Amino acid sequence: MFKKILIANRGEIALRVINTCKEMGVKTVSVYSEADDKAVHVLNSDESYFLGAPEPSESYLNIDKIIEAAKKTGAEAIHPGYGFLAENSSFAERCYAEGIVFIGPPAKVIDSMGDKITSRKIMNESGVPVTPGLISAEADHNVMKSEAEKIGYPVLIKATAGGGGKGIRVVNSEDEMEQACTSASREAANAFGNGEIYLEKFFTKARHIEFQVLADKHGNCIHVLERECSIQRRHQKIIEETPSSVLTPELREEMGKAAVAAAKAAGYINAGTVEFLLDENNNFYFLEMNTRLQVEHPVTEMVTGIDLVKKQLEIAWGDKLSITQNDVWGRGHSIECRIYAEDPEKDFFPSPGKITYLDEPKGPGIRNDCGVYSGFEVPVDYDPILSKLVVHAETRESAIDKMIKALEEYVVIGVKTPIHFLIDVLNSNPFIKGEVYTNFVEKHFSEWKPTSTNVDIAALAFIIDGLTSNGKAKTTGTVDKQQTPWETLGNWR
Amino acid sequence: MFKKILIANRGEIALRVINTCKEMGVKTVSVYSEADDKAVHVLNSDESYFLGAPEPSESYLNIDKIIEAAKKTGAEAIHPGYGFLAENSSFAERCYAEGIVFIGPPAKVIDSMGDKITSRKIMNESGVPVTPGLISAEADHNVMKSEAEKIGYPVLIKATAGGGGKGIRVVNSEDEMEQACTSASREAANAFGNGEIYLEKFFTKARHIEFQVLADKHGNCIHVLERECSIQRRHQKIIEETPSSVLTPELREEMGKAAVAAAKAAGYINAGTVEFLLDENNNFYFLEMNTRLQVEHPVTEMVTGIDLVKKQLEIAWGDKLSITQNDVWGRGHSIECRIYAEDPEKDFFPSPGKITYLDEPKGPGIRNDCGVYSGFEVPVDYDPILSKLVVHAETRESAIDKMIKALEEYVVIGVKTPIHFLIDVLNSNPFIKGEVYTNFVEKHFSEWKPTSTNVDIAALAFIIDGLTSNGKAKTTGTVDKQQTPWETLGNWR
Amino acid sequence: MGDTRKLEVIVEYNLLVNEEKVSVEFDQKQESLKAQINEKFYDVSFQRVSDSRLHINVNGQSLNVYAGGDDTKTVIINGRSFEVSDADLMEQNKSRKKSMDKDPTEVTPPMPAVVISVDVKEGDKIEKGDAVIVVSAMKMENTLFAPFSGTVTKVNTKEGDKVMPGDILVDIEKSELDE
Amino acid sequence: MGDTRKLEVIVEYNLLVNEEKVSVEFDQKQESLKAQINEKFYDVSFQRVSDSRLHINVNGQSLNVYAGGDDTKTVIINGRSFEVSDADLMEQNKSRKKSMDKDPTEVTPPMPAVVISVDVKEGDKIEKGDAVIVVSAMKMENTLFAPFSGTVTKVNTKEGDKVMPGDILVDIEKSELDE
Repeated sequence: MFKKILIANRGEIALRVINTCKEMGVKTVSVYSEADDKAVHVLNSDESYFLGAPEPSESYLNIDKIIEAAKKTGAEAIHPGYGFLAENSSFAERCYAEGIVFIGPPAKVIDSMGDKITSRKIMNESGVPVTPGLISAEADHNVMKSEAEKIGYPVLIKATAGGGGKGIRVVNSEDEMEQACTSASREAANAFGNGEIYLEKFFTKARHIEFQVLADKHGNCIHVLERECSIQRRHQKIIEETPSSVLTPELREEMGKAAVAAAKAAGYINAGTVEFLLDENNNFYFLEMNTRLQVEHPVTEMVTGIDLVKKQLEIAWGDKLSITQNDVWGRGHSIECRIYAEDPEKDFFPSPGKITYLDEPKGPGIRNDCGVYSGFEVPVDYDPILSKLVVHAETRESAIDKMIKALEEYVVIGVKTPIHFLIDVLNSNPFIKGEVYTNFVEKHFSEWKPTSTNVDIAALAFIIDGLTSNGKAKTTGTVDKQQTPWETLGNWR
Repeated sequence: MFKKILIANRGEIALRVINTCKEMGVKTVSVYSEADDKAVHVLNSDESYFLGAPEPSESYLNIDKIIEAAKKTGAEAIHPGYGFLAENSSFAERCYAEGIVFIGPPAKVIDSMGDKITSRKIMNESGVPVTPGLISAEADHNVMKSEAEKIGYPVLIKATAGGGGKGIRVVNSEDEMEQACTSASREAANAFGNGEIYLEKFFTKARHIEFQVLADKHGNCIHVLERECSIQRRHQKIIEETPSSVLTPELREEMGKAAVAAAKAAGYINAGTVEFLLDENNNFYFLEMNTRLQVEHPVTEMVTGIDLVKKQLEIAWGDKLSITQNDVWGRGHSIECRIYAEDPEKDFFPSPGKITYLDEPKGPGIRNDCGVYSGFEVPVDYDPILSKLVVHAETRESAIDKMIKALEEYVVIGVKTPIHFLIDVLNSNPFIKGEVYTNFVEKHFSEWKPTSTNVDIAALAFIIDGLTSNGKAKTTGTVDKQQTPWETLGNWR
Repeated sequence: MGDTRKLEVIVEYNLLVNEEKVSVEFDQKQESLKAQINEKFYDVSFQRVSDSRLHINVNGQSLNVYAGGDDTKTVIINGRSFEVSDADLMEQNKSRKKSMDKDPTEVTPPMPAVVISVDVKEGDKIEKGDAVIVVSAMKMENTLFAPFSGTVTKVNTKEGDKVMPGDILVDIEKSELDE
Repeated sequence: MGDTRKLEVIVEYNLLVNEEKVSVEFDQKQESLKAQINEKFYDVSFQRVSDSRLHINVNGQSLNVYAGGDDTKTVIINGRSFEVSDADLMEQNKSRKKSMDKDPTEVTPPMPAVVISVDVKEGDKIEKGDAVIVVSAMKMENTLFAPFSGTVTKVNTKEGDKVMPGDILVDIEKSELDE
C-alpha cells in the first residue's frame, strides 16, 4: 500500500479521506490556502503544505502548486476528493506524467465522462438509454430554441463540464432561453473553466437514482447498490438515501447491470457513479457519470458496510477487488442530509461567517462527516458545505425518525443552516410516503417559512440567557443566587 | 407502544435508552439525585424527577421514590438499564404490583438467575454444563477450604448476588481463604444488599464468551451471536468484541443453542445474556445469566444492525419477535473499549473529578456512548464509567486500527482515564493475535507504565501553551504577535 | 391554582422573535420564574449548562435551548432557530440605523462576497433593474440590480474585490424623471 | 544547516514531565520556535485552535496537543497523557508542601471517598498494618491501614462521611516501641 498520499481538497471530504488513511497506516499530506490554516484537514493530517491565497486558482485549483507539494513531501499518490480538481483530466494527466498515482480513473475516462456530450454518445452506442436532447455543445441560442421546440418545454440548459448543480438552468419558455444560456455558461466558465453548454429534456416528475460502481485495473467491475437523490434545491442534492423506496429487486438488478455496462463502456477504473433519471413509468435514462467519490457516498457505506475510500486506495494501488457482486447486499436504510451554511428562507443563499457554537448530534447509527468546529470561520471562497449528517436504521421509517431526532439535536450558531427546513421535509407526508421527485422542493416547499411553534419559549430563553449570563465564561456557568431582576435587567419597568 | 416510560438509571445507559425512545416516539422520564442535576440523562429526557441525596439508597436504589416518580409522571413502564435496580427482583415485583411494566424478565427469573447457586442448579438440570464448584452458598470458611482442596487452587470466591466484578476474590492458597471470604462478602453486602458467597473453580487460561439472547412473551427465543469479553481488570470487562476470533461456525452454533436452551430453561423473557467460560480445549461452561441489557451490548448492535433497546421495548409491550434465528447474522467486526475515570498506573483506581475538557473521537464506524461532557463533575457516588467507545469495521484487523485511531483522538482532561493503557493493549501482539484470556491484563500488563515517547513534545507543548495563553478565553485564540519571551515567561534566565 | 398565577414582582419585556412582537411579563425567583405571554402562563425553572447552553423546564417539559449573539440573539430549540431581540432596546438604537433602513436603494452585497464582474462604468446612464454588478459567494452568483434609474457617478470596486454588506459598490445619481 | 541550529535568544526551562526532568532551551519568534532538548533540536511552529487545543508542527510533523490545568498541566498527545510542571517553580513551592510529603504516615483517603466502616475507636491499641478504616469511591472499596503501631487518640470521621485526600481520619499516637 502507499506509504503517503496527498489530498488535494479541503474540509469534510479531505478529513473523510484522512480518517481512512489513518486506519490503513497511510500518512497524509494536506494542502491549504490562507483561508484554511485552521481547517479540519490541516489539523488532522500528518503534514500540511501551504498553497497560497484563498482564491481556488491560487490554491486548490492550482495544479502546479499541488504537484510541487506532492513532490516536496514525497507523496506517492493524490486523492482529489470531489469538486476542485477531482474531474479535471489535465490534472490526472499531469499526475501520471510526474509519476504520481491519481486516485481515480484514467485521464481519458474523465475526459469522455466529464464531457456530457461524449458520455451521452458512448452510452447511446453501448445500449444504455440516455435522456432526449442535444448530442453536441451549442453556443447559438437559436439552435437551442429550435431543439427545445422539438422535444418540448421545459428543457434544461446544462454545462457540458462539471457538476454540483452549477451551470444549470431550467428553461420553461422561449423568452427565457437567452438569459439562461448566458448565465449558465458564465457560471460554468467560472466554476469549471469551460463555458460550453447543451440542452436536454427536463423531466418535471422524475427521480434521480444513481448507482455506485467499483472497477479495478484487472477488468472486474461491480455495482454497490443505488442511491435515491431526488430531493434537490437549485439542482443540488440535499437529501439522499438508500435503498430507493421504488426500486423492486428486479428493477434494481436491471439498473445495476446498466450501471456496470456503462462503467465498462467508459473503460472505467476506481470508484464512480452512474446517474440515472427514473420517470413515472419506471423508464430510466443515463444522465451522467461522476468520475470520483460522491458527496453522498456515506449512505452506501452505511448499508453495505464497505469503506469506499479504502476501496479507492486499494484499486489505485493495483489490488484486485476483494469482493464480487454477490458479496454486495444492503442492510437497513440510510439517509444523508447535507448541512450547508445557507439560509433556507432566502432561497438557500449562502451564509458564510464564524461558527460561534457547534453541537453535533450523537448516538447509535448517527454519523456526521463534519468539516467545521466551534470557532471556525467558514470561508467565503468555497462551497458552503459544513457537514453531512448520515443515519442508519433497520427500516426507512426508523431512519427518518432517527434523522429528525439528530437534526433536532444539531446546534449551529453563527451561520444560517437548513436544519429547520430539513426537519420539516422529513416530517412531510410526501417524503414519508417516498413520493420524492426532482421537483420535490419546488412543489412542496417553495413557500417554506419557519414554523412559529416555540416562539414563546424562544422569548423566555432570551430572557433567561440574559439573567444567567454572569455565569458565562466559566466552563459550566452557575446562576448567582443573589441576583434580583433589578440588578440584571437592563430594561424593566 | 408505550407513550411514556421512566428510566431508573443515570449517565450513558440512561441516555442510550432515551435515544431509542426518542426515535420510537416514546416520551421519557429521567430520575436523578442531587449529584446529577446536570447529568446527560436529565438534560436529554422529556421530563425529569428529583429523587434525593446522592447516596444510591436515597436515589437510584430507592424503590419507593422511583415508583412514586413513575406514578406522578404517568410513566407506563420502567427501563432499569444495568446496575442499580436492574437485577433486583423485588423492584420488578413491585412494578408488577403497581401496574407498571418492568422492561426486563419476570421477577422470579431475576431471582433464580440472580442467585448464582439457583441458576447453576437449573442449568445443570437442563443439560447446560456449569463450572466445577459449590452448588450452595457457604458461610463456613472451612467448608470453602475443603471444597477448594477438592477441585484444586486457584478458586474463585463469588457473591451469589450481583455482578460487575464486585464481591469476587481469587484465592490461590488456603491461607488467603479467610480474608478473601470476609472482604468479598462485605463488598457484596454493600453493593447488592446480600453478602452470601460461594466457591467455584478459577480457570487461569480461559475465555469469557457470552451470548446475547432475545425472548418474547410468546415462546420465541433466539440468540444474537456472541461477545468475547475476556479482557478484564479487577474482574470487570474493559474490552469486548464480536465476533470472537476462536469461535468456528460449528462452535458458535453449539454455544448459541446452549444459550437458547439456558434462556428457555430459565423461562426467560426480554433481552438477556448467557455467559460462558471457554477453556483451552474449547469446552464451555455456563457461568451466569445476566437478566438485563449488558454494558457491552453495542458491539452486538454494530455487527447485527439490531437495536437491542428497541427490541426490549417491543418485547415488554407484548410484541412478537419480528426476527427469527435465520435473520440474525453478523457483518464485519466490532470492538468496545470502556472509558472509566480511573488511573491505569495505580491499579485502575477510580479518579472522580470535573471534566474540564472533552473531545470525543468521530468518524465513520465510530460510536461513543458517552455519559459526560466538558464541564461535568463526575460524581464520586457512582460507577466511574464515562463512556463506551465502539468501532465497527470490515475485519478485526481494521477494527483494531480504527479503535487505536479513535483512542488517539479521544481527549479527556480533568480525570484520569485508561486511554493510553487501552492503546497499548490494542497494539500488543497477544491482542492482535486474538490470544485473549481472562488473565490477559495480569499476564501481559500488570507492570504497565506509560510509554515515554513524545516526552520532549509534551515539554514543548507545555511551553507553547504558556506562550499563547493570552489567546485563551476567546473562542479561538490567536497569538499576540507583539509578545516576546521576556513578557510572557515567568521563569527565564 | 389562582394564587400561583399572580405575578408578584413584574418585569416586562417587549421582544422581537423572528420579527414577531412578543410581550413577556415575568417574576423571577432565583432559578425559576413565572411568566405571562399574552394569555398564557408559564412556570419555568432553568439552569445554565455552558456558555451557550441552557436547560429549562417549562410547565413540566424539559428542553435544551441554545443562545448566542449580543443584541440580537440566535436562540435554537429542537433544531429550530429564532432571532430574538429586545424591541425597546432596538427602538432606542433605531435613529442611528434609520438612514440605512429607510433607503434600501444602494448597490451593496447581501453578504460577504467577491466581485465577479462590474457591468457599468462612470457616466453610464442606467435604468432601474439593470444588472450593475455580479458578486459571488461560496461559488454562487448573485446579480445586484440598479435600485432606480440614473447616472453612475462612481464605481467603488473592481473584479476580484472582496466586499461586505454595507459597502456601496456603485454610486448612482437619480435621474429627475424617477422622482 | 549549522547556522539555523544556533539559538539566538535563549530561554531555559527546567520541566518535570511525568516526574522525569526535561531541560528545554529555546528561542521564540512569533508563531514558531527553535528548541534544544538534550542533544536534540526541534523546529516548531504552532497555533492555538481553542482554549485547550494547540496545533503544532514539530520538525515537519503535524500534531494536535491538548493542555489543561494551572501549575501542573495535563498535556495530551495522541491519546497519551503527560503531567508537566515547571521544576524551578515547584522547587520554590516545595517548602510549603514539605511537611506533608515528608510524613506519609497519616490515615487519609487517596481520593474523594465515602467512609464505609471505622474499625477502631479512641483508646484502641493498634499494630502497624492493621485495617483502620474502609472507604469507598465509585463503588470500589479501599482499606486504609495503620502507618505505624500506637494508640488511637481520636477518630475524626464516621460511617457515611464524605472525605477528601488530606483529611486526617484517625489520630494515632506512636508507641515508644516503634520509634
